[in-house]
Amino acid sequence: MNILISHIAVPVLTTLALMFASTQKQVRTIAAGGMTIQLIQSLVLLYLFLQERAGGNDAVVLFKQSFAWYPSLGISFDLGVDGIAVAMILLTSIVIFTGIFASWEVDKLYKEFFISLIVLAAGVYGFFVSLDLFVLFLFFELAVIPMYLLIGIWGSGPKEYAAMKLTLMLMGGSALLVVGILGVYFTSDVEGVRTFNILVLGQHHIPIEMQRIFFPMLFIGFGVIGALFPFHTWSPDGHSSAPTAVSMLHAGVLMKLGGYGCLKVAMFLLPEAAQEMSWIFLILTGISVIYGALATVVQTDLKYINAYSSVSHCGLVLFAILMLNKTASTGAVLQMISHGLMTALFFALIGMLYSRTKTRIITEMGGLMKVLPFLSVCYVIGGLASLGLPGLSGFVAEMTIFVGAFEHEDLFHRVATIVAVSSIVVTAVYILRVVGLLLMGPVRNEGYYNFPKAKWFEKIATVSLIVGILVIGLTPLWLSDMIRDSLGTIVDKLVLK
Amino acid sequence: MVEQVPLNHALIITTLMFFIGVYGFLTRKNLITMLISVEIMLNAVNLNFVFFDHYLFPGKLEGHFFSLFIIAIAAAEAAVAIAIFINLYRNIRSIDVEQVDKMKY
Amino acid sequence: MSLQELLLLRHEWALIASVLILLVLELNFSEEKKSNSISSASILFAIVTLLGFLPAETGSTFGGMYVTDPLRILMKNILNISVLVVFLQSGAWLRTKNNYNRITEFYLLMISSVIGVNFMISAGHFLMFYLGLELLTIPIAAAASYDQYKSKSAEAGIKLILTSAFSSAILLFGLSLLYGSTGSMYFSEMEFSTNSLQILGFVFFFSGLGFKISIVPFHLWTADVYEGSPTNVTSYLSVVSKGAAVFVLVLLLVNLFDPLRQVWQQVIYGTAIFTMTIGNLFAIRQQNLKRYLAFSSIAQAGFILLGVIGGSALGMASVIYFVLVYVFSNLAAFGVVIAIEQSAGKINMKDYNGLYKTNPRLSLAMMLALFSLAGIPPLAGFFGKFFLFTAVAESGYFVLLLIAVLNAVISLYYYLLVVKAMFINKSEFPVPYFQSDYPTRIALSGCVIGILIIGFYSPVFEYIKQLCLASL
Amino acid sequence: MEFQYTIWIVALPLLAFLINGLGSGKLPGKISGWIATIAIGISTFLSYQTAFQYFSSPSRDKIIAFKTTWLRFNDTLHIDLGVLLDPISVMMLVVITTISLMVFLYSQGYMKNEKGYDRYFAFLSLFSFSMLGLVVATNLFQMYMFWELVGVSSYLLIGFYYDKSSAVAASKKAFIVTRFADLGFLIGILMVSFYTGTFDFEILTNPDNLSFSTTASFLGLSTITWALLLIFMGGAGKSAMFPLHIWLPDAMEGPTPVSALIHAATMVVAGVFLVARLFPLYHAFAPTALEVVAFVGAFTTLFAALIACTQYDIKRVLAFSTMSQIGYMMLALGVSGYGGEEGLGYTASLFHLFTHAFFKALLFLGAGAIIHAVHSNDIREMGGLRKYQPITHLLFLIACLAIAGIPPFSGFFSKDEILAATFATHPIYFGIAVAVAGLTAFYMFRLYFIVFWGKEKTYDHTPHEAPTIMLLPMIVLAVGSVLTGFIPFGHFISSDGQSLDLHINWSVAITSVAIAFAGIVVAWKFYKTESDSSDKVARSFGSVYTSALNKFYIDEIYILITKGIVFRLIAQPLAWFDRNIIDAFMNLLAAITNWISSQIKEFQSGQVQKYAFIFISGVLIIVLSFIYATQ
Repeated sequence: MNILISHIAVPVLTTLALMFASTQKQVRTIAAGGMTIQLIQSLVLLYLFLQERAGGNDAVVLFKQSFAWYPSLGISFDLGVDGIAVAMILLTSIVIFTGIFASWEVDKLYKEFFISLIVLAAGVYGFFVSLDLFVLFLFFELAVIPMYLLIGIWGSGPKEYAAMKLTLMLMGGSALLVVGILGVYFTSDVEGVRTFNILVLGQHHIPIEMQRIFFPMLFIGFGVIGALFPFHTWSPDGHSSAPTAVSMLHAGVLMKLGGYGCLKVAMFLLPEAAQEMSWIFLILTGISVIYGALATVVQTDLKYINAYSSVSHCGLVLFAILMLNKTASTGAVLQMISHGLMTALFFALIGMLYSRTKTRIITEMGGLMKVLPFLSVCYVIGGLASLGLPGLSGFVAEMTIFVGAFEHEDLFHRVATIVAVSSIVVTAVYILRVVGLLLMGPVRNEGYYNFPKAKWFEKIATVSLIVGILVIGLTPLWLSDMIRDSLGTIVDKLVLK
Repeated sequence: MVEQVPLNHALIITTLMFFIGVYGFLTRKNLITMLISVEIMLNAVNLNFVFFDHYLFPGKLEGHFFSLFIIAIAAAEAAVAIAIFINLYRNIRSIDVEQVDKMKY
Repeated sequence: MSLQELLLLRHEWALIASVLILLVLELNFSEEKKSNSISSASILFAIVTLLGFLPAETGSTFGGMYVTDPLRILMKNILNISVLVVFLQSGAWLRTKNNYNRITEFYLLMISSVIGVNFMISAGHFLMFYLGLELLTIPIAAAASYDQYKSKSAEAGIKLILTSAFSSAILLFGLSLLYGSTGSMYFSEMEFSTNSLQILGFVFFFSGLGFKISIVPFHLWTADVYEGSPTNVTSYLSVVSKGAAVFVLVLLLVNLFDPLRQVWQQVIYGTAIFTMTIGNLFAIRQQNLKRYLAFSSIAQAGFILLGVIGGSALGMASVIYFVLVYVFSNLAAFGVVIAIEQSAGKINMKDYNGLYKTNPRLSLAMMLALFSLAGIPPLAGFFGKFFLFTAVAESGYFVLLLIAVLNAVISLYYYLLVVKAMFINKSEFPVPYFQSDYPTRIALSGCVIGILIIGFYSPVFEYIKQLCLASL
Repeated sequence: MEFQYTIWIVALPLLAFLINGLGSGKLPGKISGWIATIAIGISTFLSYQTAFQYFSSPSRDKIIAFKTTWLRFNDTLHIDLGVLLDPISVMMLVVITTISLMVFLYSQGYMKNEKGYDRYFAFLSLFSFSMLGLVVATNLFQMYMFWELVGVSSYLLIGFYYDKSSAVAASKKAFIVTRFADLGFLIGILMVSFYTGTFDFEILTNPDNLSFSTTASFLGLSTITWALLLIFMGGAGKSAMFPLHIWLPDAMEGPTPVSALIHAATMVVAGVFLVARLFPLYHAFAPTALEVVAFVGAFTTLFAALIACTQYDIKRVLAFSTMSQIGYMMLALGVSGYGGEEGLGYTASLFHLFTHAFFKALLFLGAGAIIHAVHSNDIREMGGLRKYQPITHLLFLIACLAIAGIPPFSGFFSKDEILAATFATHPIYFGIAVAVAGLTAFYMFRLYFIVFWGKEKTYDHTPHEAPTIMLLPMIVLAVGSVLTGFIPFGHFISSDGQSLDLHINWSVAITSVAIAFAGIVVAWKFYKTESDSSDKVARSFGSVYTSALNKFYIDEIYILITKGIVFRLIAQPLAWFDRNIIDAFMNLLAAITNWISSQIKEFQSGQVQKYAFIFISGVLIIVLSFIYATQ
């Protein structure tokens, strides 16, 4: 069986298995088992992919598989992955794997919880492996909808409001996507029966005035879930209300669907418009970067802090994509991955701390380093990664973006880059603020001393994420090369006239 | 031998009738009278069909038949309607249309 | 007139036969056995439905007054299935004391209305069409006021009968004008040459039909009638009569009124926007689930118009496909509402709070139905909506498309409200656990299965599309 | 390539870091200290070996001992990790390893009873690793990477006592200020790489194969000038040049050995090293930038020296003197030319860096020994310590003499070269330098007299001499402070790689020494015995004195900018804006929808006749619209 199909099959089967599970123990075991298999096969996929590439197979996408579905509409279930997709799939597997362990102690409706969680993951996998716009969109919405239940049922705080807001805003985005996709479908000069296949569409041309209409729709449509300013406001509320694993998965993976879609759909299918309009969105994303960072500085709720910093980091992703060159785009993908790991780590840790301190307000905590050394050290590592310490993933991604963005001939773009670069200082400020208030300083109250130490599943979750961060941070070459090679087909269409 | 009335006049009549019926339907408060207004509208239509047959398509009978069917069905409709009116009267002791507004918004 | 020609009317014959058989049976049931007619009716209708699927030859009879072809047969079958589901769901309600003595009447009314539906769909002449329309309407008006002792039911009946009489009068006026301008009522013979008289006639005719589909501004009866009528009748109204009207609309517009394309495209463009928007805006604030579903069905009608507007094969196919999907989704939703109304007598949204705790299966069915109505993958509704959007995009109305998708988002909001009530909200007095009778459960599970698989099983759509291509 | 082994100089401390870091808390006893010390010890040996090997060969070319591509940006730009050997990097290797080794040894005594002993040595090894990696960097970006690592390890070590809020604040301050400077560094790198298409030092430091448009681009300076200025900004941040110096005094919250290693001898001179590394570039393309360097250096050296005279915290005095001395180095670099005698400043600056490392480290270790004895940083609580700590006293005196520039101690030689370098070309700078020489002597001996002579204070327990493990390294450093001056530095390091003999410029030397003696005498008069004469003088200076005592209020200005403007006037309004404008807008949409839906509910009035009316009017409207359209 094609490994890509099995990437969708395993989650589905796991879900089915979960339906027949009864006790919490069984549910956990099945979920963990399934996702472990998933992680392993993602690693296998990576290995196979690198093998193929090493073997000189330089097809645009590998492991292609195609099943006709709605032939009269040119809808077919096309699968295939390039380096970017492989990287994102691996990221997803790691995050969902750790997410399962991070939500090990969910006891309310645990069965439904894991089912929805894994359905969500299935949607994400489908999104990354599909080459057909219709299928891609199908999986996109499939990934978004479970969020509502996950936040609404298992969330905290103003969960119903947050869940509704998040769902509606994301669906508003996907509404634009429908228009954009159909627009591309009907205006592309494909002879005979039309097709939704991205690669085929990519070889055909769309009249520029049509591109001008549909590019913003596609870009904003994906941008909403990529937390593009000013459509990012679902993110703080959503993340702060969501249960740990969901925040992890959502900030870690779902927000990346935005960048991925912008790159591989919007930019790839509508290159001329992308060139024309990049400057508008460049300004918007530039704003997100700085604005998100500055807004983070004054937050006091850990999850809000992380949510706003995510706005800043994901803004950087879109920012880099809009630079329309290989290096920056490589950086963008790297940033997606690195931010995915970091933010997942953060949310996991926040959940673990919250389960002990019962508060997320940093000013009400302090000196956790003394009482929870393990978790605190993990937090510090995450923080250092997020402020771009060499040797951790953040540095690699950001530097690639900055260097790439600065390659741009146009002065405006370079100035914008300098503005974006300055965010690293602000990042340092808010990270150190949190570390200082939360972990360091005197122990806040005596009760802290009888906190339970980190449990085994917590350790699995955090350590596996940190390993990911370190691997990328220490040996980035293979990854960045893999991504670079895959970007060729996209970026070559974007070469500036 | 009286000279024939031109079609336009006939049509004006029917149209007037039709909208008189509409007016009645919109204004009369008694359900029965409303029903009667509908009948007026239908009769306007009948006249239309007949006139068209007579003036434009002499020898064609479609119009005539159509009007016959309309009359028949109108009767059936009236029957059911009356039945329902009675049912309503049982319940609210009134057949004033303005009281038939328990369900709104 | 040979026997073959008569056999063309197979659906209608079967229905008429079932009516007669039912009458005969009813005579033989003793007082305490009245409820047998429930099962017998259901079985009879199941047979009718199956008969519909047997291969049949096509053609026209009554000198072209009656036409039948694979597409029309498909439409009839779709509607038969939905009627069967309605019947299966109505057992519990009919067994209640008030209705016990009049069980058979219900079925008679329903089936005769279905006969009307069939004739209307197969009409080749406006007289046949009109007969079918009235035959469809009048019995339903009676059925709407079936609950003798409920003033609301009577009110619903009155509103339905009066407004439908009014609308059919207007429709007829339009027809008379069309007759005057074309000189025939045979679809095959009518020739159009967009003169103002014909436009006038068309608009009147369209409004009469739009009344059935409950297109804004001809929709106002919908909510009240849906709320007042017995819920089973409501589901029939929302699915069968609406579906039939939609089918006829598509057939007539694409074939008969093709010369007036310019006209009706503009009309539909405007009304579609209003229908979707108004329906959603009203649905947002409904507490009574029947009203809520009424407005949602109005909004859905608006979406259906999107498919009509293109007037292409794809458009027709998407419309028919969507109706098929809509049948399952809506009947599932109504099925749950009926079940709960029968067991707990509650139809308000807040009564559904915490339903998942007590009745998980029902809640899941409801959630799937609503998500399908909202067009969430991987449920059938998603495919239905997407194809409608494809159709409208095909004809290049991207602005209309944009408005439509935004409306889809609004609709998602109120569909989620019910999901929220069932899954998230807490309630100290949730609907207690209950088990509805077998037919209901069969019907519900059937609908749910339909919702789940239709989308993935693409041949359905492909088949419909071929038929549409053939019919052009 | 016979220099392969140099990779181990860098790798060993990393190894130690990993062992101690992962094993933190699990390692038995004090073993972690020894692991770290042995690792650095081997590194030290290796770097001496390297130095001997490198300098014994006549050529002063750059040697790539090791190089691997770490990350590829595009076809031309890529980050390599490698070891680059050239005079200055080898010299730095020697300095860093030596001082590190001494400090590691010292720390074993100093930190004996501290919690987190493992952590301490882990961080310390991390620092040594980063610092070594920094100096052997083969390209700008590798340098930047290790630059950041150095910053972090400094952050971790300053915040070593993380449950002390002052330490936390100080570490935060240090990191953020340097981070801000690094921003400039990074942008500078981006600009340079954009125009040269490379990060490689081999190419960058060879001006012949580069060419820039030196036409003014922005504010009348050429792009390359801006780039180099920004890079210098990074250097200034690390080296605590005015106005980016504010973190250094607070950094003294860290354990004293850390201050000795990081904030006196090695990390803080990274800025000097950076400028020296890119010196050819500066000299060839951006003379203006060099002038800035010189000016900043001159200003800082005077500024810091003035403040140093007024401080009472022993470590802060030393911190400010460090700033002042680094100012010297920058000044020398700034005024230096390229090649031959012109390049005297270059050599002098690095020479001073070299010697300064020894005596300043010694001073700090000495201070550490004192603090260890009296458990206070405030010199007003010290006095007459010479009879309790005779050895420390002696060593401290040597260090003071060295820094004051009294022959034959090392400070004399290096400082003399710097003065000579300024003397010829920049009289004003020369004046400042000489004045500072006097001030230096004054405040050092002020410290010395107050602490070791002065009146005895009441100590809660009698101060004791430091243990051998602490004295040993100090003695070694003292020897260094005495002898390093005699090294023929010019033969090894010069701007153009040609050997250059330094000869003492007597006229300069005599003035400086005289001034120094003057300073010492004044200090002796004021502070040898407790007297209020000093206060009188201080008062006579009035506002100048108080403002110097308050470090010229620079910190307050910073607080105003960060807290007052950035935080309160930008960040908070932004957050508010996000919640109450943007977010509110999204909610507003929902609200509007609901409002409309409540407004139009009257259409559904329940009145059949109204329905019919709307029905018929709808029909008529459509009809009319068509009639209107056809007209």
